[in-house]
Amino acid sequence: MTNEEIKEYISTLAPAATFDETGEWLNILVEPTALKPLMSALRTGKMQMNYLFCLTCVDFKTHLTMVYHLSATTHRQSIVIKANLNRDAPVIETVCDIWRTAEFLEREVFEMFGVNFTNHPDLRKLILEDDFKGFPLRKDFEDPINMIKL
Amino acid sequence: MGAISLIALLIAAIAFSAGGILVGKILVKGSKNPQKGQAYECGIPTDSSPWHQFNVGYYLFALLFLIFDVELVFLYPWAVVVKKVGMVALIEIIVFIFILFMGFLYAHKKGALKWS
Amino acid sequence: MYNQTEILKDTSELGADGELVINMGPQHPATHGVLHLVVTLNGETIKKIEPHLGYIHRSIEKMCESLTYRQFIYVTSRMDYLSSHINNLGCALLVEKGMAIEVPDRAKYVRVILSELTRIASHELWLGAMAMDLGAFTPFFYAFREREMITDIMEDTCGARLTMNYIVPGGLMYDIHPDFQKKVKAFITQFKSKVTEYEDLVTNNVIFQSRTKGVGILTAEDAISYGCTGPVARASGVSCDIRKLYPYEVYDKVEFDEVLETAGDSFARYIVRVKEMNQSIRIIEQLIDNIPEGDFVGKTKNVLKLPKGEFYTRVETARGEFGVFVVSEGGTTPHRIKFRSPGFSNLSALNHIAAGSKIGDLMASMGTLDLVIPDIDR
Amino acid sequence: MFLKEYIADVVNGVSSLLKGMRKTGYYFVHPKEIITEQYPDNRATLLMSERFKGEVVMPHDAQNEHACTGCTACELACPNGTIKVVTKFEVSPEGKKKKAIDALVYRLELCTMCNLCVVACPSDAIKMAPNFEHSVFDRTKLTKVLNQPGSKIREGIE
Amino acid sequence: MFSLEGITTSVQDWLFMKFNPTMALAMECVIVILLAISLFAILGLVLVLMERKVAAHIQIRLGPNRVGPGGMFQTVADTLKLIMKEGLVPDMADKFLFNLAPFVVMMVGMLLLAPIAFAKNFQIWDINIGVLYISSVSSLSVIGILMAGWASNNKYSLLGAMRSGAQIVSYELSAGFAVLTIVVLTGSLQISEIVKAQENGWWIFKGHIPAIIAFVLYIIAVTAETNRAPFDLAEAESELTAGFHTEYSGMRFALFFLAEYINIFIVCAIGATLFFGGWMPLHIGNWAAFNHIMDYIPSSVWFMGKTFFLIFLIMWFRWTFPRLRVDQLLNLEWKYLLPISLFNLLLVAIIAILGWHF
Repeated sequence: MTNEEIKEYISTLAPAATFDETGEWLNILVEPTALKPLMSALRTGKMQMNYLFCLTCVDFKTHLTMVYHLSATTHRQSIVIKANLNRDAPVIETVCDIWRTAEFLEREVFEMFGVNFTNHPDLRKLILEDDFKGFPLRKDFEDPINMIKL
Repeated sequence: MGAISLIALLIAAIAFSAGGILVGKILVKGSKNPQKGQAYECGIPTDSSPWHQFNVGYYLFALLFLIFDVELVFLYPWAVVVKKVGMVALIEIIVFIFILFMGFLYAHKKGALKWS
Repeated sequence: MYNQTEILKDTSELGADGELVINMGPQHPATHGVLHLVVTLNGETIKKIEPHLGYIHRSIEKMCESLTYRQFIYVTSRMDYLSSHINNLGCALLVEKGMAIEVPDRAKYVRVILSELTRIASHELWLGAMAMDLGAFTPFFYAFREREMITDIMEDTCGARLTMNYIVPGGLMYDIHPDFQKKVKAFITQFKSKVTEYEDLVTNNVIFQSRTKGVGILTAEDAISYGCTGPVARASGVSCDIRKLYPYEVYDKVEFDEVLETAGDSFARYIVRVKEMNQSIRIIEQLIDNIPEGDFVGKTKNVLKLPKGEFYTRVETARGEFGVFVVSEGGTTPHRIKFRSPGFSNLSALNHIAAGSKIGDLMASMGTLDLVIPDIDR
Repeated sequence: MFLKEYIADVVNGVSSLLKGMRKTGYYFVHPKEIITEQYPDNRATLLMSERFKGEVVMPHDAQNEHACTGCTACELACPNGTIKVVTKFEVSPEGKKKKAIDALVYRLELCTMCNLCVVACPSDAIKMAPNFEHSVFDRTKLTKVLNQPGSKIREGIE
Repeated sequence: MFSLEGITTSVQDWLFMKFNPTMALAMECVIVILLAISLFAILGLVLVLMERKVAAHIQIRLGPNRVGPGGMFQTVADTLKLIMKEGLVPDMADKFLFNLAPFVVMMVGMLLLAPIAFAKNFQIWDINIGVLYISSVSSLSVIGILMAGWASNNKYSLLGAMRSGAQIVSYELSAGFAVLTIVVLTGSLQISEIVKAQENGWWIFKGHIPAIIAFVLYIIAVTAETNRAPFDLAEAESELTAGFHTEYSGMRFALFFLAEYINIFIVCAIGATLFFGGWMPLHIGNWAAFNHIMDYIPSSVWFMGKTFFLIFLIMWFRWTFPRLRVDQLLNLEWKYLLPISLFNLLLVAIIAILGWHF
């Protein structure tokens, strides 16, 4: 499928999506509420995006952006789905019922960025201690004891 | 020496073990530390005691063993005399082992030998 | 005498069927590092495995945000320390891609040869450690003898045995050692003559086979869903070799097979790795005599600045697909960097493949997933 | 047939085990294959690769002169803040003020041996040395001053 | 030429000549105690060193080579270290059983020494049901292990002890059947009789097929019974850290460690006695000259040589094979070894009755 076809296809699924083709792959920015249905459709629909190879979050100081790198083992086309989240109360629906690898990746994002994944079966801290305060990978995180400023 | 040697050997065992532990006790001045008393579980404090009912898998083998071990003890006197008694002993033991083997096959069929 | 002992506790307070929760790790001989698994057992049967991570989490991603594009490469050596060279390569490729830096052919060839040597070294270590997990101590030493030759080659050329730090954006830090080709060839002969030992001691051993065959089965569908890559996924029949799918450096010029097995059990994962070592040897043999003369490093600017945007590269490490995702704001340091580590995804499949099997099977499943803890914790 | 398979199972199993035993037995009776290096004893003959990145050193020549100008390129190149260059102003006999190093502080415990400082150095004043026996009882001893006391910058290096 | 032959009788005669019978018996007991203790100590040191050297050479290493010439005193140093270590007892342990367990294990090892013929006429107690005695006493060792595992109040220990319980009792059966094979051929349970029956040929040669099968079964079974790799599930390092002795430290651990090696020695000594003729020299048919030369080698050397050969075999197994899984281990016993043992017993009975053995 060409990028145009993908754009068209996704526009039918998520009309509010915006596209960005400057990078290596097609970037699709969607509303957080529209993410889950779009993801389900991408997995089960004609795109057959069965391989989520990277799931992460980026802190842009004004907002958080969830980044999902999707690919398919059949036609090997990759797309990037993004969703901007409110920095103060980031909430997004989980995708770990679609790709099971997301379970751990979302737990990591949860503790590092404080993004709440609704309907996640087991949203606990995976890496940090349970009583850890703060979200280390956010830009405003300060730890005067363990962080050495060069 | 007769059976008294067993007592001597028992004394030897106790003396050896107790001697070793006592020498250690005398030589070593241990330090107190609450962590030393903890059970080892890869550095994580244990949360529950292992003393509770345990999976039956292990016990089945113990039960089976009991049956077979008793039969084995019966075989010892037979084994001593088998050469003298001759064919009769052989036939007897074939019958005996056949019955035993049937029991074994039954246990096998019942799945008692399969680890659950 | 027994008043301190409650001989049998009421089982009701311990969960159904006398379940036993046991901590494996962080100080456990089989977890090779500080992986902490909370295992729920029923007798000998595993009901659930829950990994607890973070014992050596250093937040490399955060560290990299304050390092320049020249510096951040070397931090990644310490993630998957067994494929440190390939990690470095992945980062360097990203910088080269982002800034369109031309890399001389000589550097490309050497990078690939060293990558494959690293892969063999990693698999050798894994083979020994995995056999040791299953109770066979001796193959460990045989595997290490061959691995030692590779580390010697690395020491000669890169100056380090484990964390190579040999790659700079644009090429190599310095030229290869004059003895490099000779030593690599000596290693290939040695490896080929000794590889039958693993067959005698491990592969064909009836105990080893019965310990691994049919144990920890991961279907192709699950492997994709769990994001497994590398030998773990290839043992399930998922074609996922980055070297074949998205060739980087000179992988499109060499002939090699992507090793695929279909069984998806521990034995298949074992076989895939052993065959992969042979394929790596094949790649090295094709390249070692053809290293072109020329510069070992391309021209780069003094200060590297990635243009604003998002970049993603992936390389095939010994454990699978290693991805580097960089969000650049145009400065000298990345705004956000994310390492997609193969071990993290492979670990997430552990509960799935080991639940319902015995404790002994856990060693086989965990061993063949080839977990390197710094790679998971990052 | 069941019995045939059963016997074949036993035979195959035993023969695979014997093969393994033959291999280990071979090594048991061939002590020449032993690869142990008697490390502290063979220190004299131990061959370290000259490229081995063990620690950063600053070579001094016979006149106790080094090539470091104190440009802090290494300090900037270092990812971990391992190197700290302390500069001073030296007054040459002609009365000209010249920047020179007072101390090049190197903290081995922070070093990742990435070689970036050596690459960055414009005057080849520092290099990696193949020393690997770094253990000390006190970690403050790992903080080293690389320039020798009383050393000077070599003539003609800017 | 030094031999232990006849020493026992001469010592006994001398004692009874000098002292009254009670006194003499007491003196004898003291001698036995001292001998047994020193044998234990020496065996422990030698076997541990041997294990480490065998392992090292198989693994293309040198092994211990720093303490003493060729590392000979390494195990002495290790023992000293273990003595100097504090013996910790977990707070939650059943302290009585925890302390008792190493004693039980040691007692079993010690009691098994009684019927072993170390050389011609050198036997502590030539009990007339020697083989049965060995079978019964050796099965007690599982109690010590279960005790240790249970009392530690540690999950690994308990799992290890449970495994070991299931394992040892299972393999006792095929060990017993293997021993029975020789009893059938000999017609006696007495160790001295069994040895004497092999005067002109060891059972492994004389009893041909069934004896060889029995020997293989015996070696496998005793490897399992002594918790050695590939059957070391009770202390499977990669699974249960150290199994039943996880919580033991210092001298108590040393006793378990020692008991393991003593047990190996004893089962190998019994194996050597049953299948390789104990202290009997190698005699081949009617080669009189050859037999005569063989007779010059002292009987104690013959005995020790055979025993250490078997010990080496067991060590060789350990450093070659991976560990079995617990269900496979029990499968091996109940699906392979036991049926084969039963069949072999019938075979040997036929051979013994028809006199087909040599």
